[in-house]
Amino acid sequence: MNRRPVNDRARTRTRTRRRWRERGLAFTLLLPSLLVFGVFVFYPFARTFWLGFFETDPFGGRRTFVGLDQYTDTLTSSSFRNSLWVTLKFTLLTVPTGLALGLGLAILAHQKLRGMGFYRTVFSSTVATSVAVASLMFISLLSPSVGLINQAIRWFGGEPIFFLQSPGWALVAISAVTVWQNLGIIFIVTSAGLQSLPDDLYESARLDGASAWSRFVDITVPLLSPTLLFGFVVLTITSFQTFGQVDLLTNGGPLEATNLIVFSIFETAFRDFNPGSAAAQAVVLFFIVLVLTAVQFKILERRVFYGR
Amino acid sequence: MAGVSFNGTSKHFDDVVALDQLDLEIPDGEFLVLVGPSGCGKSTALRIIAGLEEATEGTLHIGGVDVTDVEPQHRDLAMVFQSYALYPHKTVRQNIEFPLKSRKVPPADRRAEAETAATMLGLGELMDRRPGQLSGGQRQRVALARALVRRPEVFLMDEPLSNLDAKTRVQTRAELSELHATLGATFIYVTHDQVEAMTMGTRIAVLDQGRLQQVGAPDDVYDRPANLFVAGFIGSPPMNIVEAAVERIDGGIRLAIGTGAFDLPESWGAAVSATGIERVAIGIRPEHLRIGDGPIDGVVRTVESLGHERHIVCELAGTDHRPGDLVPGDLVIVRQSADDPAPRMGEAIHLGAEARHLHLFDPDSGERIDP
Amino acid sequence: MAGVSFNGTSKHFDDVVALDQLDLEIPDGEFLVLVGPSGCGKSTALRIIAGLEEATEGTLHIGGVDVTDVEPQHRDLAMVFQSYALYPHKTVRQNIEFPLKSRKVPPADRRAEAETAATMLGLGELMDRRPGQLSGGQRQRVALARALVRRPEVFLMDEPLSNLDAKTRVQTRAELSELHATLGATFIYVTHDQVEAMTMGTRIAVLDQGRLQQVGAPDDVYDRPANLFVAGFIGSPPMNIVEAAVERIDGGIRLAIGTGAFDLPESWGAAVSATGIERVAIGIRPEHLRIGDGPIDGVVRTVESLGHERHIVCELAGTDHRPGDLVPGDLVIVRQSADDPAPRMGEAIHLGAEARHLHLFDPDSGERIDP
Amino acid sequence: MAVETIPASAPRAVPPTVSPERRRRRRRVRSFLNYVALTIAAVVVLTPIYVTIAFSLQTGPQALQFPGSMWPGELDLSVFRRVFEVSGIGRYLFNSALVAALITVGQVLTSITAAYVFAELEFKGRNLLFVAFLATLMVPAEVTIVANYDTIVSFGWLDSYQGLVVPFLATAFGTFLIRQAFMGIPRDLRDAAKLDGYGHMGFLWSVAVPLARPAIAALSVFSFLLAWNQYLWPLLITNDDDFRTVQIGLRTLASSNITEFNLVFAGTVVASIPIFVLLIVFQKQLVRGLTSGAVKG
Amino acid sequence: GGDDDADPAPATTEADTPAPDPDDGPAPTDPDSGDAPATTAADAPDGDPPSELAALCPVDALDDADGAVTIEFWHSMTVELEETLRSLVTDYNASQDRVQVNLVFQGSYNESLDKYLTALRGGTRPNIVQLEETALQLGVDSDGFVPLQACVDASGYSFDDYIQRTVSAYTVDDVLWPMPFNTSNPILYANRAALDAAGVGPLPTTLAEIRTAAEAIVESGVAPNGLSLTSSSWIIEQLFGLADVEYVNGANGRETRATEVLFDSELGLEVFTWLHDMVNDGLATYVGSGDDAEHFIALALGQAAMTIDTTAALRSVLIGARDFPDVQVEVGPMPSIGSRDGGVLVGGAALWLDAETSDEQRAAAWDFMTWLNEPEQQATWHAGTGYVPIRQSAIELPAVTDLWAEEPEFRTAYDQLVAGIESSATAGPVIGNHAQLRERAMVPAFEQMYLNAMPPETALQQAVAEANAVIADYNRRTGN
Ligand SMILES: Nc1ncnc2c1ncn2[C@@H]1O[C@H](COP(=O)(O)OP(=O)(O)OP(=O)(O)O)[C@@H](O)[C@H]1O
Ligand SMILES: Nc1ncnc2c1ncn2[C@@H]1O[C@H](COP(=O)(O)OP(=O)(O)OP(=O)(O)O)[C@@H](O)[C@H]1O
Ligand SMILES: [Mg+2]
Ligand SMILES: [Mg+2]
Repeated sequence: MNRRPVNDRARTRTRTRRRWRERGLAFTLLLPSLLVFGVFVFYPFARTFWLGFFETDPFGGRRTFVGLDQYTDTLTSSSFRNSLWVTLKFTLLTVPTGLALGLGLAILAHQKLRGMGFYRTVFSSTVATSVAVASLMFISLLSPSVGLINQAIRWFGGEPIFFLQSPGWALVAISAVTVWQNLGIIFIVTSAGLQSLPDDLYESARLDGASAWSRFVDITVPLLSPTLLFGFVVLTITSFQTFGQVDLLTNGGPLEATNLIVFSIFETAFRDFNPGSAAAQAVVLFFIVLVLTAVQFKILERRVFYGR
Repeated sequence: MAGVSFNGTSKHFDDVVALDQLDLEIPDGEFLVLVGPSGCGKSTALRIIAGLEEATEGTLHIGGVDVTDVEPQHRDLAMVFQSYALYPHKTVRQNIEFPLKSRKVPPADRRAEAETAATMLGLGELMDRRPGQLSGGQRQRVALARALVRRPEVFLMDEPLSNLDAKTRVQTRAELSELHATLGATFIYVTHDQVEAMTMGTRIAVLDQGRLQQVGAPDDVYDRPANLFVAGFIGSPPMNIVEAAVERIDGGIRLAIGTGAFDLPESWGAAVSATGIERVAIGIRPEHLRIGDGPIDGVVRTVESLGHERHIVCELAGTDHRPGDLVPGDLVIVRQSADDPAPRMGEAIHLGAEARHLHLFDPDSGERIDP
Repeated sequence: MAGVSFNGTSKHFDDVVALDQLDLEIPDGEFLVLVGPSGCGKSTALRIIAGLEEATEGTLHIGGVDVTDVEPQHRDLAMVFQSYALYPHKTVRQNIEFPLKSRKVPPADRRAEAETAATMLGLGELMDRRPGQLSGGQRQRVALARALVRRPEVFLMDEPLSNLDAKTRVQTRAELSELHATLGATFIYVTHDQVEAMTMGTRIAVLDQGRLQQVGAPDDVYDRPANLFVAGFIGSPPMNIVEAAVERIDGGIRLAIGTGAFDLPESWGAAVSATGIERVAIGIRPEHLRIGDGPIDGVVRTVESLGHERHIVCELAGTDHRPGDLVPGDLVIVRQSADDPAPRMGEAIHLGAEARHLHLFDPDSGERIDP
Repeated sequence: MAVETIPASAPRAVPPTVSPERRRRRRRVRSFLNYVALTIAAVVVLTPIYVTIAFSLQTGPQALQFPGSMWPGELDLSVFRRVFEVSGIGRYLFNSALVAALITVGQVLTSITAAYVFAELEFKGRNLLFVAFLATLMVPAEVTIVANYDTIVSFGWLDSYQGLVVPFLATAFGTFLIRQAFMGIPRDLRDAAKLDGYGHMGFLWSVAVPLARPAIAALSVFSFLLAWNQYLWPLLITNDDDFRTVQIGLRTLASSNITEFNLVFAGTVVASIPIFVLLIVFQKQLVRGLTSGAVKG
Repeated sequence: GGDDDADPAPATTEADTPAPDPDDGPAPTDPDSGDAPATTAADAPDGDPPSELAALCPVDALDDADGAVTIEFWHSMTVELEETLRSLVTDYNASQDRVQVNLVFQGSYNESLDKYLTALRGGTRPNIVQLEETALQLGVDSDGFVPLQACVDASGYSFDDYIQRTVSAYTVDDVLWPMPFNTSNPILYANRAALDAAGVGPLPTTLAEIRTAAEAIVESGVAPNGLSLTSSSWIIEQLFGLADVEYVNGANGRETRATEVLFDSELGLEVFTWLHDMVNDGLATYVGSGDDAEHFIALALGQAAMTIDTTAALRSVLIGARDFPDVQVEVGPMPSIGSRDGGVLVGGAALWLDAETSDEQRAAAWDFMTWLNEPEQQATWHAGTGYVPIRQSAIELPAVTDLWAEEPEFRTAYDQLVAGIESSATAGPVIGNHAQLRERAMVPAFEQMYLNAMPPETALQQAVAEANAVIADYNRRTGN
């Protein structure tokens, strides 16, 4: 049919041409993504570094080169260190809790019982809530006046608890909103992970006499560890990016108790109009996330089992 | 002490009847092979013994005790899964020790037991590898070792060799037989492999669509299949089955096949007459068909030489065309020794068989008719 | 017109030499079977013909034309994959029409072509199903139909039957042979199944580690394996290989095995002497070993009855223990007809074979020694 | 092997047979306990949603009269109508839907093409590019937000759909997800398509994409959810009511109606209904897309 | 008309007497735009005569416009305030066909300001933006606005009928920057029913009296707290105004740029101590920022009996209270520390005219603003919200007289505004980043006292230090 004889000597040429054609295709297909990433990730990332070297007036007009001053100021300022510390606490409050609760729900729903579809839908329902929605929903529980919890407390004759106005509670409250909002997606992801675990291992373990707890510890956790690691890393990264809850519920207060790092960056850039300082904070944040993720991988990777 | 018996045991999955009123007694120490086509309920039967599936009806006894409601962890048996079900994140040693761990055996003893079992199966150097780093045959042995270390009285194996290549398979087959001889435990072994079925068990149980078709020593099942299903299922190439009209002649009956016919001695006459049927299904194993003189006419379609033997596929003269087939007419396969002279393709031949090698079946019920 | 020839073709994957200087001429219209153990390069060879893999060295000609650098879509051939590679989201009809679509055949013609191919393979009623709803055998036919509809001059098939159950396999084997006869195209067929290798091809090519070991008619390869590898690979159960010391006696040579020995006629003497070796590997096919009188002593370990025949595994007296095995000593397998009297397990026996059935090999190079 | 070291294990050591009734009762108790646990968990998860809905249906002091406030007042749905009148939430919903849909379509397309490159095409520098893609996951959007704001300003894209959509048209996560799906397609299919006469594009659209449907569906749902839920970016780049998305609309609603809780809660309910519907419809695809190996590295 | 492109940078206009500012750093390096002026308005030489200003606001441009001129108006009014404003705007749009005003809600004053400043960096800007009184210096420094003095000069507009203090509060160096509009000051809100039950007679007028009343309330068990308290530092600034004491230096920032706060004093400590003790003695409950109206809800729910907040909330509070039969709203003047030598500050917000507007839009905006401040509109505005009517003649209108007769609560704020003297202290502090000073320095100090019982001395020192740092940072960054 379409047989095309090829001269022996033309072989290398043919191959080179083919390779170039592939490369051209690859480039064309990647172009849209590369453009978007280039313009909205790589370029601004570099520019953020650069901005960190300048101090500006609140109106974006005047710029002064200050070298590393803003970086050192950022690193040494007590407010920034507080943000870091708050963010760290927030991460500790949300990530393990979220994972444990999500996994718990997934295990609870991983049974062959009638009506399980309903429970699965319920447990995954919080993915349908956005940060704004979740935050406002929690107002219905936490507000000192309308909040159902405080209504109940008052009804029983107690003093209302100012969840969002007291430094002791505010971060916990923000964390509760976050855990609740994340629950759905963690549930979905861990459920998917559970479903992909082979049944025969559990059956074999039962024959081997393993208790339910031993089956969980010896089989579920190790086999689910890639999913859990994935969840751990992703949740950690997102916890370092939390903004909406704070913006809507506490505005970083009281006493900076909920001044998460991203909120601090945002405030610095768009409320104090100090983009240089914000950029410096952002760069520091980036390196922290980078190091943290690397460390998590290093530490956890050893405990993760990646299949055959 | 640890015989297993099914008593009217059934298992339904919604509409599907996976096991249908199974009655089967497996004495202590027997090596029973369960065979049958895919989906016939072999795995289900095994899983009911293990307690992984609950019977819908009937009971199950192990060692004379009704264990229908006993949890799997409390039945004293070990199972080797088709997939081996090795814990992929544990080393070979941890895999083998796992059943002992849940029984709270002290670590030192556990280790010793695992070593012994591993040595016995030649796993000595592999103890610290993960299953992912083992070949199929090695995995199979780890699964065996894990079962062994428990010293259960009943071993269940669900197609444990199906993932192995031909050579490892031959070897492992032999090892399993040795093991059975050594341990004296009851083995219940599921397979759909002909050779395994014939060579490994003290008895074979043949299942089809959840029903027990026949149970007996391998040779008995091969030589006297209880019905058409067993006849067609056991043996490779399978038994040739040809339908024939029954004509009564004096001193016996005559079975007409295509343009030819077999005359059968008197003894059969009574048996066939008793059933009162007009047509009969004749079964003849390929090795019992002779080319040369004989009452049946045919044409050689293909000659397949396997080196030590030859399979000759013949089309019978005067039989029906089956739509969809590339080849018209009823086909029969003749097994020939490589030493015999080979016919040519397209050659017209005559086929015969000794009467004692014929199997007769009722074509409707499928039941065997014995003289 | 569409013969295929490899000319010093090699394929390297980094360090792995998948194909090593292959020279092989496949004439137009031949049914060549490629066999060899897993990883020997069978698929690689096929994929090089298809153009899916680029040869590292050497060239490939199809129909006398060098196609080494022609893209797969421009070579006129069709391939049936081991996995069938049916598009799971397309119906049977769409699968069959798919290759025509890319060739811009008008829809009406496409449909007609697909119908023809489907009818030929008995797929008429299945045209609107998806592959997931088909049995293995039916899928195989769809894959064939998809290949057929292109009417190529070369068909490549990579273990197409390996996923089928025993019965469907026997049937499809016959259909493929018919197809080859009908179309007259060149078929190149990869398998690692003994029976397929022996029965389907006009010639067999045996590969090992990327090297061609032997090519020839199936019976030739079976009867005169060119080296130890081919001897051990072709035949099931495999040829028994036993090492023996060479002693020169007058009028021939004597080969000592364990406590016994074979005396060989003069004709062998010269051949063995010419190689100057002290030890020789003797190959004897299981069907050529006789139990009864003979020079070799052994003990029966297991007797496996397959119904029509029996395999008797014997341990040779005076041979070595191999660590890791459950059973000590050199083992040989004897193939017996079911009609012969069966020995008991543990019985001491004598084994013998006719000299014309012995194969001798140089144990170091593995090469055959012919008288 | 020392048999003696193995503790009692034979079936005879097992609790003697339980009667079928006892066993059935035990099983019923166990599944009852399971349902109790499931139901408690469900109640806890649903509480914020429930209370929000209940409050949206109550007015003024009614919402403060515990325990009556736990139950919705009269089923007076007029508050939902008011939400639409007061806050232009209809427009916000439309904007969110449009923006999320555009982002979803864009992300799916760019992910498919990029994933194909990383799964099927070989060229020098591919791994480097892939690492660069993955690196974008490591850069929190907030880090670049100042610079991105300036970029959007210089493009004149404030208060525009482009500004809301374009920066999110590529996603490393999606590329990764779809790449996994593509890599799961048997090589044989790729080869078969080649022999059947198809080049890369033919294979991509007529074989790879249909086969990667579960992953694509999962990505679509994810993209849509994330886009719908975006907060910081739209907050920053929209000042004009015509381009506000529903999340920002909610924020505005909440801050401009500080005392009308029922209105705010009704807005919250309205804003989440579309996504709830989407979730219920696509839940299976989401899980299926994820089980097809996307999550496990 | 003609030129659609109005001069965006009224660099000629300027606000401050040139503060002798020695630390004007080295020549700034500008990475991106070399053309930005190295000096800001505040540094420019003084003294452009008003006549030149008038050119910036061609008030007759509307006559040449073809069709209606549309202007966008960013506001921060919520609930009843927004409703009233909306209906006013609707009336205005209906009353004539030359100008069409579009109202856009942009969140709180701070958010609105943030958005506006963000938009200065590029982006769509409104024509009119409603900014809190604290934004005065920032508005001047930003180069973003046309001083309304220009329109006044161009049209010869007279402020005679205005309450003078509302105008002078927004005037810096004789230049009026934004148009005064919604003017407020804080008043004391109380639940008369609770006070009666606790045996408290007339409303307290000093901090000390509040404390006494609170003690009576708590002791009698009428409510768990006497006062509900927010973190608003506006109220603290008002206390200084009432006492006629300046809050920052430079004559409250009105003569020279402020460089430090002045509340590091006996008076400051007295205020801090009072606040600290009220909360820590269990007499007041701290409810947070107050943005969520929790301080009022605390009154409604009987958690407290008094609170202090803007008169602008009056209408909403009266409406909301109808739902609570146990609550009888009574209001009184803003309590003082002791003396009432000064007066309450002019609070609320004013309307700024964006500089990136066309001539027609400037004229339209001016037309709208003057309409909005006409006595009739001010009366409506007052009655609908509680804001003080800033036109003297407005209080003669029946709309106001009837209202005052029926709901005398509404005159409280007016009375205390007009009672105040005119001084730099009562004109209110002018601080560059006033909002930030409140957020960064004051709120944390209050919260430290309320939530962590920090001693008032320490809290005060912390507030002072932080406030001075905030001011210094602003001055450095703006080159002052
Ligand atoms: N969990 C289940 N739910 C529904 N049907 C089932 C289930 N398990 C098995 N079946 C059905 O029960 C029948 C018997 O299944 P079983 O697994 O016992 O077959 P098998 O003989 O082991 O087959 P194979 O050789 O393919 O493993 C089949 O029809 C199967 O589809
Ligand atoms: N893409 C590849 N990259 C690296 N090595 C490869 C690749 N494909 C094949 N090989 C190696 O080349 C050798 C030959 O492989 P090939 O697939 O041809 O074997 P085969 O004979 O078809 O085996 P099987 O019977 O298992 O299919 C093997 O060692 C294999 O591991
Ligand atoms: Mg099975
Ligand atoms: Mg292969």
